[in-house]
Amino acid sequence: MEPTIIGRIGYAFVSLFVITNYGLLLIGSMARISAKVQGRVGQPVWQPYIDIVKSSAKRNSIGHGAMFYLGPVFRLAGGVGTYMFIPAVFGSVLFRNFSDSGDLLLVMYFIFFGQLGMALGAGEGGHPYSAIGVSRGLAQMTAFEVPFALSVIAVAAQYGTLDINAIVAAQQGGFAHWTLATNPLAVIAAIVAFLGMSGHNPFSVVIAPQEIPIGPPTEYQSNLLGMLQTNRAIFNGAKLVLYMNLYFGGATNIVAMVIKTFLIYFVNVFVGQAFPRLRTDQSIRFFLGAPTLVGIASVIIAVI
Amino acid sequence: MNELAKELAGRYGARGWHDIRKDLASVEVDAIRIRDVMAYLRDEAGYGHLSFMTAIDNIERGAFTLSYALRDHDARRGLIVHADVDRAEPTVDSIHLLWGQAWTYQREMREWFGIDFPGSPRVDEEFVLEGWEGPPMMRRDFDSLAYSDATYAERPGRVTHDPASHMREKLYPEAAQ
Amino acid sequence: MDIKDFIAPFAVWKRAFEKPFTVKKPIDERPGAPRYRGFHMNDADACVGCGTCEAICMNNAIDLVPAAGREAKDGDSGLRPRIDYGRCCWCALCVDICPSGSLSMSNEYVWIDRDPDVFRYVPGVEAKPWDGSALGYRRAEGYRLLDEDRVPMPELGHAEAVASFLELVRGYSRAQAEKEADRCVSCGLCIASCPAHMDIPGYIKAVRDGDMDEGLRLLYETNPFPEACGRVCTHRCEEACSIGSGGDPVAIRWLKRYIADQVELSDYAKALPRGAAPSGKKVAIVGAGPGGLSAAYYLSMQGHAVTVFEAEEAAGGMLRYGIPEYRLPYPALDKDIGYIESLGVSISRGVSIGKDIELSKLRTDFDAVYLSTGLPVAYGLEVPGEDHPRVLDGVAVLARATRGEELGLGGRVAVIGGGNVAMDAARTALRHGATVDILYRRREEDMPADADEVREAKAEGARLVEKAIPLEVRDAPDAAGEAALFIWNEATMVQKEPGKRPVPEPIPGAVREGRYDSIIAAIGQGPDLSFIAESDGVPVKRFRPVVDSFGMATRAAGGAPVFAGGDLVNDRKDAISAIADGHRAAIGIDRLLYGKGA
Amino acid sequence: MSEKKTIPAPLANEGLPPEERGLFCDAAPREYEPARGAWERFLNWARSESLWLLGFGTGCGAIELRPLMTSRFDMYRYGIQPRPTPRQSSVFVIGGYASVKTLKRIVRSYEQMMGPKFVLALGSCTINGGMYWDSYNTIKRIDQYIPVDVYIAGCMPRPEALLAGFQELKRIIKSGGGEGQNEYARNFDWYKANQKKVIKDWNMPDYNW
Amino acid sequence: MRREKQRVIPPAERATPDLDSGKYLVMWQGPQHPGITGNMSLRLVAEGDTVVDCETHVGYLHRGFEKLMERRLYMQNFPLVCRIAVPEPDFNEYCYAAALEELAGIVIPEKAVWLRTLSLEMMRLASFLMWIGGQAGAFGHGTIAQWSVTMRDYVLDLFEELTGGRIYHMYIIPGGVRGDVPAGFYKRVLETMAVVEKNLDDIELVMFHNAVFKMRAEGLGYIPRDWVDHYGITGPNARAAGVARDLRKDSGYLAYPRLDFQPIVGTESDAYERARLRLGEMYQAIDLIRQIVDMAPKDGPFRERLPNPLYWRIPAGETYVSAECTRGEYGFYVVSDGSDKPRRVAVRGPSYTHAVSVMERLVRGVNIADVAGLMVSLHTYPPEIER
Repeated sequence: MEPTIIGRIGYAFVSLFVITNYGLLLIGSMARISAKVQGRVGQPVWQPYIDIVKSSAKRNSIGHGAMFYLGPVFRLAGGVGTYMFIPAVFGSVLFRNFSDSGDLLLVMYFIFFGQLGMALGAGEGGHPYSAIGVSRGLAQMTAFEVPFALSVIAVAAQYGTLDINAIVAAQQGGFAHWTLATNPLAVIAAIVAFLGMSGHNPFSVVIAPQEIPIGPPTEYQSNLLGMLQTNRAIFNGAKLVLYMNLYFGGATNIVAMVIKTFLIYFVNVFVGQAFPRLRTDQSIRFFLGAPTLVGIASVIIAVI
Repeated sequence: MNELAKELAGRYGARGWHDIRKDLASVEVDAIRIRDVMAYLRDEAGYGHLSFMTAIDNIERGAFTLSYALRDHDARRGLIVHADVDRAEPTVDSIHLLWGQAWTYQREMREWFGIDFPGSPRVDEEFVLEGWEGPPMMRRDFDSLAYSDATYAERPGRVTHDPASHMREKLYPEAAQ
Repeated sequence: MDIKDFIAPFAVWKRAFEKPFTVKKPIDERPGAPRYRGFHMNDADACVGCGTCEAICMNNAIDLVPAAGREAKDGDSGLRPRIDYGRCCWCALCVDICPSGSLSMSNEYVWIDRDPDVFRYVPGVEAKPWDGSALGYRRAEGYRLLDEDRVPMPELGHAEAVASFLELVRGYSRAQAEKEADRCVSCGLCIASCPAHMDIPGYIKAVRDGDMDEGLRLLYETNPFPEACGRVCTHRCEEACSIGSGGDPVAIRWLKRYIADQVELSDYAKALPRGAAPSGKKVAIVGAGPGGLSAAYYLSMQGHAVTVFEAEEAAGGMLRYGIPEYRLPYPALDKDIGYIESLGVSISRGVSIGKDIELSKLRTDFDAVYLSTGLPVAYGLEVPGEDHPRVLDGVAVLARATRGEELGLGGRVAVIGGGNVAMDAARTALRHGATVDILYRRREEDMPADADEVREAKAEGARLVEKAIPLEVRDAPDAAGEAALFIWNEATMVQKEPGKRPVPEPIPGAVREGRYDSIIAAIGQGPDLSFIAESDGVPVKRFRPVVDSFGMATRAAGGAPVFAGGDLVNDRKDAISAIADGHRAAIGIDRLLYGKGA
Repeated sequence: MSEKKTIPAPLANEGLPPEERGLFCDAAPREYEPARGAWERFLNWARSESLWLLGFGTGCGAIELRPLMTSRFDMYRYGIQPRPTPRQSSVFVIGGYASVKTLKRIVRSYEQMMGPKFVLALGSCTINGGMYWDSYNTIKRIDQYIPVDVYIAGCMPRPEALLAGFQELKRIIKSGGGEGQNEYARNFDWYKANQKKVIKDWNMPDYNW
Repeated sequence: MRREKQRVIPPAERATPDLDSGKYLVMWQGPQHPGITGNMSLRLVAEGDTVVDCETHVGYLHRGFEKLMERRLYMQNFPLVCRIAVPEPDFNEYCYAAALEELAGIVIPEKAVWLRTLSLEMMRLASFLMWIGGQAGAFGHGTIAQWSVTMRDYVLDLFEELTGGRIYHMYIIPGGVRGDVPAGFYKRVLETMAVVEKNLDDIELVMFHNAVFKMRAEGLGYIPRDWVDHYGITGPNARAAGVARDLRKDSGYLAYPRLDFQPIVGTESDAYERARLRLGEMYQAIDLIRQIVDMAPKDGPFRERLPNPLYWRIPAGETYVSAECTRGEYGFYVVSDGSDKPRRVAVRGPSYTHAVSVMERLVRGVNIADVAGLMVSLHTYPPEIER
């Protein structure tokens, strides 16, 4: 039975709520895992919640013009938008979101939209650290988008569609049907790009505390920061769900979704704890090197 | 070693060679020849390393004594070169072209003692202080405590008693006159 | 770069499977190390409030403040250090230097407060949670910033000493004196205990600085007998010395002597201040002992004409006649007296008051009179047979020795008493070849004599008989009055009242006796007030003139005011007290003469 | 804190050259009324459990922050973490003595922080000058220049003492006592007068606040 | 294989960029900045991502030690000096004490010599451990810092046990040391050394065999050999450039002549080489500590008696005593006029030249993101610059 549009909006809110919380807990638990590697106990898993409440409960805040305020809004819109057009759980009415109304291109647009919006807003902050962070972020984004885009093209070509639901549907029926199995090169290119996308080491120079603190969000504080933190959870969740759908056969229930996304995210941490970070020019050179070649190869494989 | 003492005396009128310990000596030259002496020591005598430079305020005789500490790493010995400058009008030749870090020391001495080194890069810029309005603070006649008391608020409530006078007050007040 | 550079970094994950480094409950689980320099503790009873901690503290973190329930007393200023944790840097130099060793540190390190004004406290007085902590910084064994050992004073060996009347104590050399002076921390606790309140830290500093003229000047500010006091002073100051609270006290007396010894009498005038212009007033002083001459010195410094009347043929009083030569050689005493005389003080020797001249006459002839006659009359033994011809008076024996008369003590001598006179008499007898027993009714530690004196007397061969209560003196059989039997009862010490010193109680039946050629009674002296007539208006109570804080006994009509001081008046009965009395009286007399009140 | 009285100051940025005035805000900070009841208690709980401290090592005290933020003492587990920018930080740890030059940056960073903000002062030097009591270049009492919530005795306080200090700070925040921001706003003129008494070169190489 | 070096800007006169041209971005790194060591700041002028000009600004930690020392008694200065370089206070204590002992003609007991050496070597190890965390952190590898600071803390535990202090030990007092080793101390030293060594092996594997670290550090901050004398560069920075100078060997102070070690020398003279060399010195320090534990006399006095510290006067004279700290030549120049307070004390910290002259030269042409890593690779402590 197809729910009404009101019902779908309601479901979308529930879905958004779930992914937000999941995203926050994911961040919290990854922080704990990182802590373990560093030989310590680490923060409570629910620490991100407290941080958001704290940030939002700041009594004053400071602005630098309208665009400054719009930055986080755009970013949040990017995060929510990305998520809204991806099915979180394949076949679930509740977690279907509006995935049938948009396709992969729209999702990719939202991914960039958020980052660009943020860049515009942060640039307004007037702080040179923000400006430098923004330039690094955009440069690095341009670079990792190349293998990512190639990989997406490969997937689209392989399944002959841009509809995410259709892509997921095509991967059903066991591991052998996953893109991971059918086009591993595309997955490799995408995962490497994902490292850059999620800003973990070695591609974290954008928000690196040592190499100019802390990049774009330097001037963001109070409720704006709370908004950014919330968005981080949603955006992470959205990207993970997207990856799961494109490469790892999607999920038919919430448990599978949690396990798969957790593992995908863990790749970040796994690599991140082992390496320092690269400079922007180095990471650009890196993304445009091997990952791009792999991406091209994956496209070729898909087309053939 | 006395070779060098003689050489320095002959060439630059250096005097007062004094062996502080077996690997450290000091010698005195005229401030006006300091650059030549340093160049000689660096290029001819093997003292290639400038450890530090500083000044001593000999207010009693109206002079700043500059100390240049050099080291000959190969011979494993050090030399401190002294030069007196007039305290009223302290100006010394800069040696920033001889050693790459000398200008910092000169900037420091300019700020701390008020000794000028014409031509030294950024010598008139503030070094460690900011907005300092007092006299050069390493001069002996600058009283740090008095300045601090006058400038920075102290937590009130401190009072102390001298044991001897406290006991006089308590035990034999009649001797107070 | 090779493949290892991509693989090896993942070795970080090894750590994820090991135990975390994290301490679970850091605050509870990690007390400071046993040596940790945490918050201060102070044993307030051992502390003497000398303020050396304050002096060494480069942070100016320590104040000395009056502590509740602690009064200033001899050797304790009653102050305790208060530490400002807005200053402290936990270097523990205060602990390292603390003369009494009372300061220490706990290993506690957590003190948090909203209010910045609370971080000050008096350790050991204001209770803190870490009080009594067994762990924390203590200065290491063998590590102390101050030297606890006194520079040893060169002395004659005992065998050598007992063979002559040479001065025993040879005096410090310059190096020794400076080293000893270096032990002083200039706390000034000693000043209060000195009857004359001499500026002890001041003159010790002069020794350190090698400035003898300054030292002498400081000595003469309060004491015109530095040579004598530098040798025989009862040095109450050393008992109060803060260094003594954790080691040997500074040898204040020897340093005083050192200063005086270094300056020739002919150079005194250069070092010392000149007297005031003549005032035209005349003052009579009775008794040329230390008290009388001290008054004479300070009065003459004020420009008054002073005449001193002395019954003996030489000035110096008990310093000359009561103290043997080996302790205070006559040239040293003569130096002190000589300087006072050089200021124009006239001493009429051989003039006895009451006999040769009446007090009332002095009151008419002079503008003020100062009585400093001391205690010339020896107390008897007050036992049957005390009049026995072989029972001698200790002070008289010493005086005869001074005059160079034959003592005729015989080979076996008993000295009864435990004071300095007893020790001096015993040691004089030893020097005349006698075997000496010292009998005292209490224990050695109860003896009023200086511990050094007792120790030396014993070292020189005197036998000490403690807890001996005299019972009787009898003629010795077959001695024809040339020897006597001294009979005493052994005693035991009984604590009669708590807090008081125990008293000797005779043990029934434990009666002992000894045969002696001489029995020297040295159990104290009393005054001779026979020269004071009713009409002089000098109030006398319990055999003492009653005086005010300036030593004034009367300003009754019919003559000049009369002052009194020294052993005649005070309880302490030593030279330095007499000197202090003389000085005080000089001030009083001066004020009176100038009408400055008083 | 009753000793503080308001000294009227004509203009906050007096003494700045006109071309530089634009770099600085001349609006005085204002007081903010806390929310009421359980809601404020909840917010205070969140504030106390998420203490982000400004990564500004102003003095020696910074040395003990390193162990605190690394694995042995692991302050993250108490909800404390360093933040590189004052905008996002809520706790300022004054690491001991402050030279005049640093004080200027301290004041500025403090003003850049968003309220409610808290200050932890370490060691003797912040209380009464410490061992630099006679130095010509260090202030003696940090509370003359910015409001302080908690003092920790020591030189330097150990990481454990710092943790205890953070616990005390949490207690204070939870009890609604962490109102340093309002304190600063209320006595703004007094603080400014004190700051300007010692900071003679009032310009700062920075951006805005 | 020689690595590609960062281009060294010729020592021509510093060309001040035309800031009004709009081509450049001026920004401050520090003092409130995690990418700066300690409390100091760099004023960077960047063109794009590249720094074209830099001025170091110091003085944020200036407390006027040299002035304060002239106001204090010789012994009172003893707690003061260690505050000059916070992460490595013992070298101040040693240099100050040694200078006074030399001026006053005091010879310290054998045991004190060894305990001082032990304390200095432990300090070197602790300081390096702190540094390596900073170096990894400056390139974003926080894990290393999380480990190494804890290792440093274990060494500090030893200090706490020996001296009673964690950070400021105030142990090397003029005349000797302040206390003997506690019972069982040497055993715990060896245990801790084993733990630290094991962790260092992990760090070596993870940090130095790391593609990203190599990419960042290799070629960064190349110091040509002829700069060493020109700028007075000392310590690992000089040794990495191939100049085998180590005061522990050259001056042979304390017990070093009796210990078996050789200065570690590098060739490449870039950030990676310096880091590698310092890692080697950490292993060397562990080795030296083991030797010291083995050879130190177990009995005997640990301190020479000094005169009363309240009046201690030192004969007029001057001396300069230096020691090899983790960063290079650390020295105290003490001038006495015969009174109870020093006439002048000047402190020579290696960072004085490393963080100012050398840094300003090296940072030109470097990517902004590398400034922090470069700064840390010079291993600088601002407080010893401004005192």
